[in-house]
Amino acid sequence: MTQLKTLLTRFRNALRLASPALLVASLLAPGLAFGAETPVADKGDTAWLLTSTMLVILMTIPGLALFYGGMVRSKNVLSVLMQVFMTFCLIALLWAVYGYSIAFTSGSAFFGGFDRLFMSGLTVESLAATFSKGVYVPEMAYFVFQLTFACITPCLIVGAFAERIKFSAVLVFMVFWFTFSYLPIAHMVWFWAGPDAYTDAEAGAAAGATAGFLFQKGALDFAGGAVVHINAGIAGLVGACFLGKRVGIGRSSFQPHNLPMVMIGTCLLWVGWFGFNVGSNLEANGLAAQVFANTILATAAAALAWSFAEWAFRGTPTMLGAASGAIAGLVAITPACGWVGPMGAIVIGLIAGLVCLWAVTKLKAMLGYDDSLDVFGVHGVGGITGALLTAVFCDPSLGGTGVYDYVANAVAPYSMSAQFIAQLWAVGTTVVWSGVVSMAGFALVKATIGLRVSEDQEREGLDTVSHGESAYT
Amino acid sequence: MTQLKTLLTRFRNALRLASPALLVASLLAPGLAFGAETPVADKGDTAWLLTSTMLVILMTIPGLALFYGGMVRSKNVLSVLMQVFMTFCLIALLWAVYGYSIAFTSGSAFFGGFDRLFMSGLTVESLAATFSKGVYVPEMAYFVFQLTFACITPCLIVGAFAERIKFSAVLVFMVFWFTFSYLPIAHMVWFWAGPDAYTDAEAGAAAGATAGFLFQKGALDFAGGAVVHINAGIAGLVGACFLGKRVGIGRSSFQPHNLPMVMIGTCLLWVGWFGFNVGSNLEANGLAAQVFANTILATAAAALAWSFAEWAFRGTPTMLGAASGAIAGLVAITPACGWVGPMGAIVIGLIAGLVCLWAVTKLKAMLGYDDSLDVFGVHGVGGITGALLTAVFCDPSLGGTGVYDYVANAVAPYSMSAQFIAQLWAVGTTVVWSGVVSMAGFALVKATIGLRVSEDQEREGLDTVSHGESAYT
Amino acid sequence: MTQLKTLLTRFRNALRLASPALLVASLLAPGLAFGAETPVADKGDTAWLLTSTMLVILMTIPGLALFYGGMVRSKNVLSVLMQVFMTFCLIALLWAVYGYSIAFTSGSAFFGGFDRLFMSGLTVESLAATFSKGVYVPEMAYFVFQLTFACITPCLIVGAFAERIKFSAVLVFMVFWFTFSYLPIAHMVWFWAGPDAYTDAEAGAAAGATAGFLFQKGALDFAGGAVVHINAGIAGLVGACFLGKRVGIGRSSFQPHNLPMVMIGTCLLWVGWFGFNVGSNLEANGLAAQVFANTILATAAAALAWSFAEWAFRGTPTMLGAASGAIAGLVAITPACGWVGPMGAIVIGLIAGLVCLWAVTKLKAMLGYDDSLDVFGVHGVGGITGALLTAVFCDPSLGGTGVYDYVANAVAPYSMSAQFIAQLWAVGTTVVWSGVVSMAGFALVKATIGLRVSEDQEREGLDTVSHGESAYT
Amino acid sequence: MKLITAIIKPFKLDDVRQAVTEMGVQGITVTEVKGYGRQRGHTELYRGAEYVVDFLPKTKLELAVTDDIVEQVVEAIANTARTGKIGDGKIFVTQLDEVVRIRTGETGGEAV
Amino acid sequence: MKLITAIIKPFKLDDVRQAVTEMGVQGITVTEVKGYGRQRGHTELYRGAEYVVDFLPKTKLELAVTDDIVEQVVEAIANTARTGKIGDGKIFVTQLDEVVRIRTGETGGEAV
Amino acid sequence: MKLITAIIKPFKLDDVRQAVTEMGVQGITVTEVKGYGRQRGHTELYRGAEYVVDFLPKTKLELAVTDDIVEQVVEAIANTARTGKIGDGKIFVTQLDEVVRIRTGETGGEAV
Ligand SMILES: Nc1ncnc2c1ncn2[C@@H]1O[C@H](COP(=O)(O)OP(=O)(O)O)[C@@H](O)[C@H]1O
Ligand SMILES: Nc1ncnc2c1ncn2[C@@H]1O[C@H](COP(=O)(O)OP(=O)(O)O)[C@@H](O)[C@H]1O
Ligand SMILES: Nc1ncnc2c1ncn2[C@@H]1O[C@H](COP(=O)(O)OP(=O)(O)O)[C@@H](O)[C@H]1O
Repeated sequence: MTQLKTLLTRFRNALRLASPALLVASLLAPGLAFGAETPVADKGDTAWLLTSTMLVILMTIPGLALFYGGMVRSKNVLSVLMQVFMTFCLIALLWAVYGYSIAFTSGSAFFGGFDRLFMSGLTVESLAATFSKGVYVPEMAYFVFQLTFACITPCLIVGAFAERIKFSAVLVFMVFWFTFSYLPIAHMVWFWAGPDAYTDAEAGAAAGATAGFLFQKGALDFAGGAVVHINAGIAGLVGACFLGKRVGIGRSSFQPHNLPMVMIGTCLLWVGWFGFNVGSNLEANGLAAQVFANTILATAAAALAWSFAEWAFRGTPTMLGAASGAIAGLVAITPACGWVGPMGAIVIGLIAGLVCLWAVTKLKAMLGYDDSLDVFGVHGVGGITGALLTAVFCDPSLGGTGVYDYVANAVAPYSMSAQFIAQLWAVGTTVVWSGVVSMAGFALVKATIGLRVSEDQEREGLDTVSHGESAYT
Repeated sequence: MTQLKTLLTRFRNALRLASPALLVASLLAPGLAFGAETPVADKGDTAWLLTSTMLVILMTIPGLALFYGGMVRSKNVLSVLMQVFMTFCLIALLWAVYGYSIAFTSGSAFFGGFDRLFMSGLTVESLAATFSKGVYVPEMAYFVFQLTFACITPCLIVGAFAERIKFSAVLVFMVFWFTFSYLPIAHMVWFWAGPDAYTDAEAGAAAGATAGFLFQKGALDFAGGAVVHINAGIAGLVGACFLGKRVGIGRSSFQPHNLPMVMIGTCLLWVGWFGFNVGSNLEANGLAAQVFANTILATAAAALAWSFAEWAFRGTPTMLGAASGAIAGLVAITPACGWVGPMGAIVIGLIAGLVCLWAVTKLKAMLGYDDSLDVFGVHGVGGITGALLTAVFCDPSLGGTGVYDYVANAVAPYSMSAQFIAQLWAVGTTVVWSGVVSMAGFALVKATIGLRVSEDQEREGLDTVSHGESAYT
Repeated sequence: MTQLKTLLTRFRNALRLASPALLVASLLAPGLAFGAETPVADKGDTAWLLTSTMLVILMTIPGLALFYGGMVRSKNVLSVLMQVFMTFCLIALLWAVYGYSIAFTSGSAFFGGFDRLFMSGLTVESLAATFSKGVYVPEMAYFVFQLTFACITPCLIVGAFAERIKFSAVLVFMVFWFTFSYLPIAHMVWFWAGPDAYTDAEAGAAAGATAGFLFQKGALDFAGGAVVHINAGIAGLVGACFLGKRVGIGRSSFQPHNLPMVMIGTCLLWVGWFGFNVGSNLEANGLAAQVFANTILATAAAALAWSFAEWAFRGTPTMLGAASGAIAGLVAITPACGWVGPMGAIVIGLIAGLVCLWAVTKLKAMLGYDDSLDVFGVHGVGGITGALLTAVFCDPSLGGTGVYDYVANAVAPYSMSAQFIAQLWAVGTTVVWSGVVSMAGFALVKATIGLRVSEDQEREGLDTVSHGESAYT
Repeated sequence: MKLITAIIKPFKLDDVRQAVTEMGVQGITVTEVKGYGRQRGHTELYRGAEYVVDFLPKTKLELAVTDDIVEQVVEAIANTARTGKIGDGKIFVTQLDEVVRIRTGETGGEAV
Repeated sequence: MKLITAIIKPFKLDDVRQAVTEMGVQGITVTEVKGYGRQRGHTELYRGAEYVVDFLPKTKLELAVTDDIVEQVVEAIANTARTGKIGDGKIFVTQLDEVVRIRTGETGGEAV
Repeated sequence: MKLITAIIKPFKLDDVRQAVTEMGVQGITVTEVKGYGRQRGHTELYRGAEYVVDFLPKTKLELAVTDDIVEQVVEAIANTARTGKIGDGKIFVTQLDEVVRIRTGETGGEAV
């Protein structure tokens, strides 16, 4: 136990633990006394970061929107598209107004500060740190890249309460949840002072103390297993419970109205996920390429695992199963993608495919909630699976990268058990935090404007009722 | 007035006023006497420029095609897809044959020359100037990037006369309009000698005199508000008037046949627009990232503005409204995206969303034209809105970048009124020029091969009549 | 004839002949004695290579899947989507396990070795050679880029036996064909020691002797005309013959069930092809931009050629024709794109559009096979056309680049006839090799698990029968 | 035997199906149709264009029943499908000369 | 009361609707169908394959009318839908035993 | 004249069309429908949710024929559409009061 504490302290102090972080150019100045040159962003890195940002948008609109939209009945497809589209737009503005500041400026271990409210001080010259000493990207690029993460996460939740929620309820809940769950979790997991702060043990300790809570715990979350997927998955579960089951469930058919649309959505999610995962590396280098490879291989493995299991147990491998498996693999590799080797990625994919299949068939049936499009079963369960397996396959002896010690400027000795505990901290904190915030949010909306449309409206379909349109004529 | 003239003269001479421009490697040689090294294209810039080119293609085919295709009735969807697809192909070839040469080589202030006919002299070694001194990109990359702008602009017009025009009429008109409206306007707005020509006041004056007419007027058009959107919007308006109303308008239903298709198209337009706007920066740097941020924020703001206004006035926010709002925002931020700050971008988006909503509901009803898919209401009106607001939010005191003086190598003092007048020049010139060319073009086609299919054919649908196919079986 | 032999020997020894190749970092060490610095990958190149990889995935899933899926009847659309999706996933894993090693490590002239089995030795630091001396990219990036080529090629074959094959038969055949046809052909055409090995004539001769069989023959295949398209086209032809005609052919309607879906697929194929062709250049430079231009121009020319020919002979230009023409152009420019000038590309496109139209109408009718989606007519015939025309338009006197002599460090004198013969070698070898392997593969599957579903199942549709789902409800 | 054809609001399908099943109706055929009755098309303002939406989506049910239960079934459908608002729909009853059950070849009342 | 079923070319729908509305027809039900009559399927050459297109898209109208206007309505439909080319369509008239208007419960002629 | 309405499994359409054409039937109208008969909906497990699939896709054929061939045609349809499994479908025969051929204006037996 003492040993563990020591380990965690070490993690807390010095290691290359989490995804991106920000270093404001002005803060940078003193650090530059140590180096001789003013850092300048590499245009190749910037090009890749902008490309990645574009990809995460593609992944959300239209990717996620189509993935979800194809799975609902045709009378509700527009409502899902609108919920995703409008949530994206709304959160984008909030990100510029206060989101970025709260997530990525220094404050407490749980919330950031207000230095960047309305993007003040964020200029075309500001730089943000990467994971390599002396390597910076334009802070504005980091801002837009992270904006897309902030936007897609609430959109993921939409799947849980699809086909029965009021449109206004969606918007109000999203603002609440984004502010009180997404922003703090992002800060806890990803905020740190950047590698150049770790000049020696003391400076490293000082820098470490300014990082987010879970970063200090040593949790590894390369591209958002906890911040994005567990976070959204739990909110989905809470939402499904608060909303209650859809009318007719178990009696009528709820088959996806357009499976090719689901397939397009899946593919765009996969393609866009290269921006999500590989962009999180912030640099266009060999490790970026490995993250890319991992994102292909884990996904392919998970899709195959789900399909073959379905073939074995159900008789036929379905397109929806293959698509679901792919998403499960993508979710599970997200926290791990920069820490594990390609063979580790394949194993993570295989496991995630089977675990999520179990979650959406057995677990869901056992618990009896109606999570319309399996947000919890895929993002929640897949995210937890990935977060925990990260600790396993990060191990250099299993082909992982290990964890880098920025004080020693070398890979640190690896303890799987210590890392596993750090991962449990991340999972547990996210589950509890998002759970509590989500309950508060749904309760609030229910008590004020109401959550659900009337039964007749639900039968008629949300497209007509909430948006006055029909998808197809 | 004298002061104004002085200001405009200064603009004319030296400033970083407009979007990209070309410097042929051979012309470059003398300039190189000043510097010591042969310039070499940065691979990061090239990577981003190629990515951007790909994105503008994605934005056109399938993006724009789907956006338009989903809005027509199912019997006409293929005709719209074909008109966009074939126009794209046709203009691509013409761009290589004479378009690029006329737009981007030096000639008069209104038309370029014939140096690059059939791409002669354009090799893998030729370089084109950017907006930074000493920074070049491969001219071939600039060629393909600009090709995509030349291709998408005529395609935009297709929406105005959809559902009733002859296929052959589309093709003939496009060739005419591309040659006599797109190419000269592009030359007038974007052609200049590049920043390295502005070595001192005298050289700057000499270089300025070789630039295009509107460039000399000091008009700012970062990514094509005038060249692309106003230009196409006016052609659309003229086309709608020449063609006349669709049979059954006001009596039968003209609801979009497939709104998810419209939504996919909108999203691909948005995603592709990052290539359009950010690529226009020609470099992958901090300003590129700011253009990216502006393109997200203005669009999100416009989509929200349109939707909420619709919610207030119509009772429900529609998917088509959100999509239309997004496009309105994209159009309006296009001329402004490299000159304004993110908060300015949000305001531009909010205004554009409301103004375009007004244009497609009130203005269109007042004027009584049948612009099938609101090319004028969105691209024309949105483009004018954006062009004028550029003058407002370019102001450094409102968060804009101001205008760079390449002779002084510093941002010049900013006069909003002078800039506003420069923008009016751009708007006015484009409106008149495109209007006249479009009238000539439609009149010519009408007099020769005819513009419109017969009434019976129109009822049967253009897919069967013009293409011998049905979209869905 | 002697002269020819000499020429071929020269080709064999020293020239920049084919697409990418690999140089393991460890092998690199000795070479580095010559240079002073350790080579480092340019981040702009890496950014473009990762972008290209993403694009080739987009091109396959959903691009190719939609292109094919839209062309079948609605009862079979999911089966096609699944066949493409699962083949992609399966081959991705096999590529990591043994594919990459067999294709891109040194072994015989026909097969590579086992050094990279399970990606052993492939780290984030390993580098791969490009076509420029001293320029390297991360080997991991090269691995994922080539993975996408390995994945899309078998997927192309799916179109030939669509609407009647058993799902299990697809998977088994794909594994067989990938192993015994794709991998060796890729090795034969693309494997070489990299340009840095060609330090002098002797070293060049030694290096040349380690290259693949067709590389040694001097065949030019920039992005996979032989490796991908002829290879898959022949497999498709053999498959169509083995499977036999679909039930009802000639009696019932086999019209595409969703032409907008075909159009989306076509556009995504085109967009993704920029990754395919331009990425094959491995560097983000002026030549990359020229490859980009060629890929636009040839495709546009081919789409126009097909459409206008159809307009002339059939009465109306169809969307399916324009789409088919575009694909034909893309296929034909693939082997040529890095060797020909833009005007050559246009001519190649025009020819390919007409030749493929002839192939899918006249040739197919003459031979009487039922290649459901014209894999042979477009990929086989288009690939052969492109491979042969490469020899013509590579000629510097026709605007081509000629062939680079890495020993002399200059473009070598060009012999069109010699190059034509080298191209014939590539075409002939691929046709025979793929033909034989495909026959063996289909015969094997037929004899074991069977190739075709029952007639009743075929009538009912593969979606229900093989996957237990309906595409639309 | 009679053929009952009911044109109802689409979202009432589930309820009606359940109601008639309880009366012993053995089969239903459902078609998606569009129509208008006294519920006329309304004018809709949509992105600037005013559109007359003449035809609204409806669901057509066809039920072949034996003579004895015709009246009850018609009543059950009418009661279940009624919302009291315009556009509730219509029920038509026509004479069936013959019914054949394909699988068994049975005809008449047996086959319904 | 009679049920008039007309199978027409889709693009004639608007005209026919207008014509019958003028005669006092209160409601129409429209179904998208495919069919062939003496206008047989034609052979089409499409991307290399020759396809027999048997069934062409048609629109089916169903109108319940009172006996007194049946003939006029049938004539109006026939006249409006006629183009003189093959494939113009057919009109069928059948007896309606009963009509119920769901909203009000009215039956018979009132309900049509 | 009679109107034969047959509800069959979709993949039997080609065979049935061929069979009735051979008997001299001059026209067919086809509608995509959903339905159930004694072949009831089955429960399906799909990505975790158990769904009741009530209505299965069927194809509805309508054929107007002269009285003399009604029986043969009904028999031909039944024989061709039969697979012996549940869900094979039903055939309904109703009286046709009048038939009009729109192009020519012919009526009655001529018009069928
Ligand atoms: N006379 C009619 N003939 C055929 N269909 C009818 C007729 N009247 C109504 N319908 C069908 O019933 C649907 C609902 O009719 P509804 O508007 O409720 O009729 P009403 O108000 O006349 O009772 C219509 O959309 C139409 O499909
Ligand atoms: N005997 C029939 N039974 C059912 N439907 C028919 C019949 N004859 C024609 N139809 C329907 O009418 C449509 C148009 O028929 P058409 O080709 O004009 O018939 P004809 O040439 O025999 O008058 C057909 O597509 C079909 O849907
Ligand atoms: N009584 C009925 N009324 C209307 N349609 C029916 C009836 N019975 C069957 N059908 C239609 O016929 C189709 C096939 O019926 P099937 O399951 O074969 O009936 P059964 O088993 O009762 O013979 C059903 O899907 C339905 O569309």
